Amino acid sequence: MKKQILNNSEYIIKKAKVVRTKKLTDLEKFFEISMPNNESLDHDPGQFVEVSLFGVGEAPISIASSPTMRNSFDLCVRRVGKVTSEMHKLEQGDEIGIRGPFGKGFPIRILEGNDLFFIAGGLGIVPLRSLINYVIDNRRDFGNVNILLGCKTPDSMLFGDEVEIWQKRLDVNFNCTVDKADPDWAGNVGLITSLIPGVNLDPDRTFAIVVGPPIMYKFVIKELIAKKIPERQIYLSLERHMKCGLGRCGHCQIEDIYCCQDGPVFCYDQIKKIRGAI
Amino acid sequence: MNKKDININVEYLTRVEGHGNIVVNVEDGKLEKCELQIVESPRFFEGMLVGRSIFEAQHITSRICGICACGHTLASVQAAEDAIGFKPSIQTIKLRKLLLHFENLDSHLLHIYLLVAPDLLGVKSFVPLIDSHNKVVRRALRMKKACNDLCDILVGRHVHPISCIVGGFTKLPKEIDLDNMLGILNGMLPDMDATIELARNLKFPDFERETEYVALVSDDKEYPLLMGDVGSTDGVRMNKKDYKKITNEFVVPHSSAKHAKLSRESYAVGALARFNLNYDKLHKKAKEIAKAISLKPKCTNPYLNTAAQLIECVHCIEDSIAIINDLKEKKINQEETVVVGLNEKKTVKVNAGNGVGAVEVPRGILFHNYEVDEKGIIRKANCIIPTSQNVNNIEFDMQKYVKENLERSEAEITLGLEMLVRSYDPCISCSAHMLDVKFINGKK
Amino acid sequence: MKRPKIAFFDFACCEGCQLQVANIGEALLDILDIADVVEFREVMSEKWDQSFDIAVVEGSITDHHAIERIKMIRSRSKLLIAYGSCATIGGINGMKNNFELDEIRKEVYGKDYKYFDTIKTMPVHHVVKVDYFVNGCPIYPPEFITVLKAALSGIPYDVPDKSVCIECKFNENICMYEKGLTCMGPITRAGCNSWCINNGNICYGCRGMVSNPNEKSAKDILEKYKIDLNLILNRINMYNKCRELEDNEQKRY
Amino acid sequence: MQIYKILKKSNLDSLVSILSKKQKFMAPVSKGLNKFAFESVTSSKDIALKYIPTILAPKKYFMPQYETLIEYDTKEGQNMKAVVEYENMVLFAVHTCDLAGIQCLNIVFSDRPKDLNYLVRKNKITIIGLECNEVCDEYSTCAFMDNDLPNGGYDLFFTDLGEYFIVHVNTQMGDAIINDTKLFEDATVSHINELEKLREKKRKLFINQFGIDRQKIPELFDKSKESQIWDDIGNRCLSCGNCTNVCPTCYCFDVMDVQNLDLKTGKRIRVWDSCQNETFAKVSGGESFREARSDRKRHRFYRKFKYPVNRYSRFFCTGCGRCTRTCMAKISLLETLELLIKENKVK
Ligand SMILES: Cc1cc2nc3c(=O)[nH]c(=O)nc-3n(C[C@H](O)[C@H](O)[C@H](O)COP(=O)(O)OP(=O)(O)OC[C@H]3O[C@@H](n4cnc5c(N)ncnc54)[C@H](O)[C@@H]3O)c2cc1C
Ligand code: SF4
Ligand code: SF4
Ligand code: SF4
Repeated sequence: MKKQILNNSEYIIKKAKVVRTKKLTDLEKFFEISMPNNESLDHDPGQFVEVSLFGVGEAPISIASSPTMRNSFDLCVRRVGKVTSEMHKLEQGDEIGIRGPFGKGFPIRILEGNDLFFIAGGLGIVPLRSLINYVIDNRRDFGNVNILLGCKTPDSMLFGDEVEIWQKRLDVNFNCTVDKADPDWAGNVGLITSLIPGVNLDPDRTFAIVVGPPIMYKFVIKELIAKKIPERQIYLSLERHMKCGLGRCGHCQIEDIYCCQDGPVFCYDQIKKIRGAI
Repeated sequence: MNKKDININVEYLTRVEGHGNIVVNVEDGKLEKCELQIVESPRFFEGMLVGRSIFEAQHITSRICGICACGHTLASVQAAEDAIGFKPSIQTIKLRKLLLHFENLDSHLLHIYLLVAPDLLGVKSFVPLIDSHNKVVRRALRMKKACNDLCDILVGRHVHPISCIVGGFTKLPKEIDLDNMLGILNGMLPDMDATIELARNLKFPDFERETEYVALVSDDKEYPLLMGDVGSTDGVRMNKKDYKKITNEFVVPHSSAKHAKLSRESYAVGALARFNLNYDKLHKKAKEIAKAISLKPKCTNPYLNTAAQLIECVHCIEDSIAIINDLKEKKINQEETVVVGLNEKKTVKVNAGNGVGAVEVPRGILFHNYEVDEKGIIRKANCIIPTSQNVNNIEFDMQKYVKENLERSEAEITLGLEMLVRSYDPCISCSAHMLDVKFINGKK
Repeated sequence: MKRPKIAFFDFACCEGCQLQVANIGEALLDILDIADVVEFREVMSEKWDQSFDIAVVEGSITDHHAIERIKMIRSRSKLLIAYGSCATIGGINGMKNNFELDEIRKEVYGKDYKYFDTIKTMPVHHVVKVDYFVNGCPIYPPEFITVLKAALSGIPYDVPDKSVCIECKFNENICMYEKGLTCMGPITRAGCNSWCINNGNICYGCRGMVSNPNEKSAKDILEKYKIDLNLILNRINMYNKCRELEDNEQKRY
Repeated sequence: MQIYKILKKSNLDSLVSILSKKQKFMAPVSKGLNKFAFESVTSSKDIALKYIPTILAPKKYFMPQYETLIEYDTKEGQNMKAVVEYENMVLFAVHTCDLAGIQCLNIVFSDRPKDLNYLVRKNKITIIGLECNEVCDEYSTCAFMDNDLPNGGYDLFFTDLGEYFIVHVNTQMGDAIINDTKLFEDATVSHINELEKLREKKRKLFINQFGIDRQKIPELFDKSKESQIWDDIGNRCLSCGNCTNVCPTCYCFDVMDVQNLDLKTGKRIRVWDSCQNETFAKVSGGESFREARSDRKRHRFYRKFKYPVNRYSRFFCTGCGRCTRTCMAKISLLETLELLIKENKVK
């Protein structure tokens, strides 16, 4: 067997550094990452990177920070398996591999000038944080902003301090709910879908942006359509098993689309007929 | 005589395959109790076989013991073929002999290096040897690996061989496989020389006990391992079918292994027994080694079983080379590859019957016996393992050893007994499982 | 980094898996380079009475004494690896559960059968928590090394949940069904590199069943071969008998 | 201009021996029971010139079962180099269906972003095709898929005409073999006429069993998403993955790291994976997006007859029949298509 070095292989990783970490909950940990020479990652909100740790593997992780943050970017990782567990051991100064960014993010040019309605369930807040912070950083380019947040319990809520800031802003309408409250919780209890009817919006100029666990979509979309938001104004991000991020390994395929390249952000209009998408 | 009390209680005797305890109790200088307790949890193989296809017998009984898996396989296949009335081909028999050599070689080397050598070099295990005798450890692992590779080529793997089944082999070695095996065997020769050198310098304890030795015997010139009648140094000779008259098994409460006796209170099987009965038929190089370390039949020092194993190693290597050269010359007939499975296609004709397999595996003669019906379903199964035949003999050795060494310290006696038991290379996994020396408190 | 301490233990089994570890040969010394083996009864006399980082356990639990022993081992060890079919799925020992216990004891030991304590065969995880599983009868050494490495680096290992056929095809074997034989490959977990079929034999299912086998279809296919259904059920049960305990009496840890 | 040459059968062995000295020479060999496999040979007597599709398709040389992508060393950080392991080889006697299979893979791996591992390896492989003079067996649907006649994708193409092979020279690599070995002669008109005659005869032998035109397939599949047939074959399927492994155009894979004993170095490899495995589309939250066997079976068929048509304008079934031959549950591609056609009354 002969061997040749490939300098342009798509599998080559870039060596990145962990700048800062923070434990968010028992399961989730936050990372700030910088690329070599503090190069900008140049991503769109909604895109993801493949995080690599040699000897363990790779995992696709959404970029949690706004592209307006130039010298570094954020990740938020839930510990579920090999790579994610190993990532949780990382501390400031450690090296990790990054490939990407991959995929299609949220269509900022289309969203500009319109009202936005963000709906995030659980870990869905991670990719949405990127867009929300972008919108807040460029607040004048967008119309009304509504944010609905749902999580299992109050202590599983991510980015609590930031959420508090969004909550306090006058130019953002914020509401959140938990499936199960604890004694300190004063807010809503119940499914996120129960909050949608109460939101005040102009369906014609509102774009809904939904990210959450797979089972959430069906119910949320039903409510949005009940609010007369046109299907082509609903965007969502799908999670699928992924290995290569290059549209080849087949794991993320839904009918003839590859979630890693054609997505993960899709317009509802585009995928509603696709079997197995929602 | 010294009127002391001795309580030895070695739980989980180490460096033997399986679990056993040694229990010695001397009160006022009188030996009250001296037992080798086999406390392995029983695994009920004979029971589990009933109602199963005879074509599964080998696969299951191989799992009696991972150390003698090839030996069990060969005994099982022989018994099964005997029971259903199938005659293996000459090529098959040659390949089985080869497999048996690999098995004996592998097991003997493991025993000599990893299990006995530490005692003789005065350390607890091979681990400290990694530093003190690194070359020896590396050589041991290398030789062990070589045996493994041989089995990998011949039967897929050493632990639970894959291709050796009732009817023949499911995969036959190709020309290149034969060459590779030859290469490995020839490559082992220098290491074998070094092993003999090492053994020459080891000191075995002086101890003798006259007993009866039992092994396969035959009338031809071949050192009988795979086939033959059963013979003993007390002049017994019987067909293997009469194995029950040889083993006369009985159960004792302190052991999950059954005990055995023949012409006297106990008998011994294993390398030393074979050496004592069939010395003349060893390969001439093996005989030279025997002379060099002055081992002669009939030797009655059980500690020297290890030396007999060493001599057999030489025999196995040399005879394996001869068998392979013969196979190369005659060319392997690949048409003989068998496809059997559960005999779905009835490729092997099955008659009802009762069959016995008797094979000289590393620790001595191993009997398998199956009774099958006309559909090839096992109705009754019995396996008599070398170690169970030896346990009784070991206990008599132990008693004599303790009586002769009463003046020594408990620690010295314990070590002497442990070494004695280990020299038999007892495979307790086989006999049930477990070995532990317990010197029970005598003042109960 | 502190060198992790590893200890090997065995319960009812043939000890073949220990031997497989010994068989790794000189590469074994590489492992000893990064970890301390503190107990390994088959080849070592040393005993270690303190706690250790990794306990590697072989064999099934078949008597009361074993239950106590395995609990003790678990309490002393940070991680526990069950290796070999006997430990991970009950394996061959599970066939015993086909019989009434007294009946089988009498069969083997005659009238003195009561001396021999026995209970239904259980894999280790029926009694204590197991962190890593290495299936196989015997274990496939490369997989054992992979798991050991995972344990040493503290990352999880998932036993492959696909069929032996996958690897069998990688090796371009002629399928046993095409030879007219029944094979356990389709419902057995991969990871052994289709060892048996590579050597001309059928798969006996030693690595346990995939998590969601299409048992009905598998039985349909096996039945087509016109052999006694009992023999086929026996074949499926050869290694997998203990699965029944999971649905009935016992819960997995 | 078409270039044809002649190779006398008596010269085949010289060809094999010359070429196999310079590089690996892979050809179909018999494994018994009418089973074949591409293996390395050094003499023409080991080659099975008359063979039905090998157990594994030649894709195993283009994207091996296990393939190193990266070698890493984490002693000081995440150091690595991307590599491709390859072998110079001649692949001999590739049937037209397998040539089509290789063409499909070429399209997939040349699509952006290009897969260099595949492309480098592919460039080291010289392909010599071999015409099928007869239909392999009842499982072949190559005529329906339009793969019974050569359609490019080779360097040389052999057609067995009794005493000699007529050889179509398609590329410079092919030309080089002709020039280097000096075993080939020029073809005359009569040789070419013989070839025409054979092809004429083949037209009668290689028939479309389905009675519909291939171009109707996408329409057929559009209508069949919710067909009961998927449930029926799903109930029988064992999810063993045999069908995807033997398929010449299945290319799904898994990526994983294999560590060396030192726990510091190792390699990242890619391994064939199968959409028939239950865990293939499972995500960490626990959802499996094709949990039902029927969904997985449907996915496999659509990945042959519908999705690639949308994406690459090409069917990814070559008609080789391997999936049907290998399936122990006797799930047949031919039967399934027939049932779909019947159910939808497509004409
Ligand atoms: C576009 C995208 C964005 C994501 N963003 C985030 C994020 O921001 N934060 C976060 O914590 N997680 C995110 N995930 C999920 C994350 O990729 C998986 O949790 C991770 O790959 C699991 O890897 P592992 O090695 O830890 O788990 P493994 O040990 O490999 O497996 C554990 C479980 O995870 C499943 N799984 C394995 N690989 C994947 C995969 N590539 N995608 C999904 N499930 C997988 C397995 O089937 C198994 O059930 C994202 C996934 C996708 C596809
Ligand atoms: S031989 Fe067994 S493991 Fe191999 S493909 Fe056939 S059924 Fe599967
Ligand atoms: S092929 Fe089957 S029986 Fe053989 S090792 Fe693999 S899983 Fe076990
Ligand atoms: S080969 Fe047959 S049984 Fe196996 S996955 Fe494919 S369709 Fe299912």
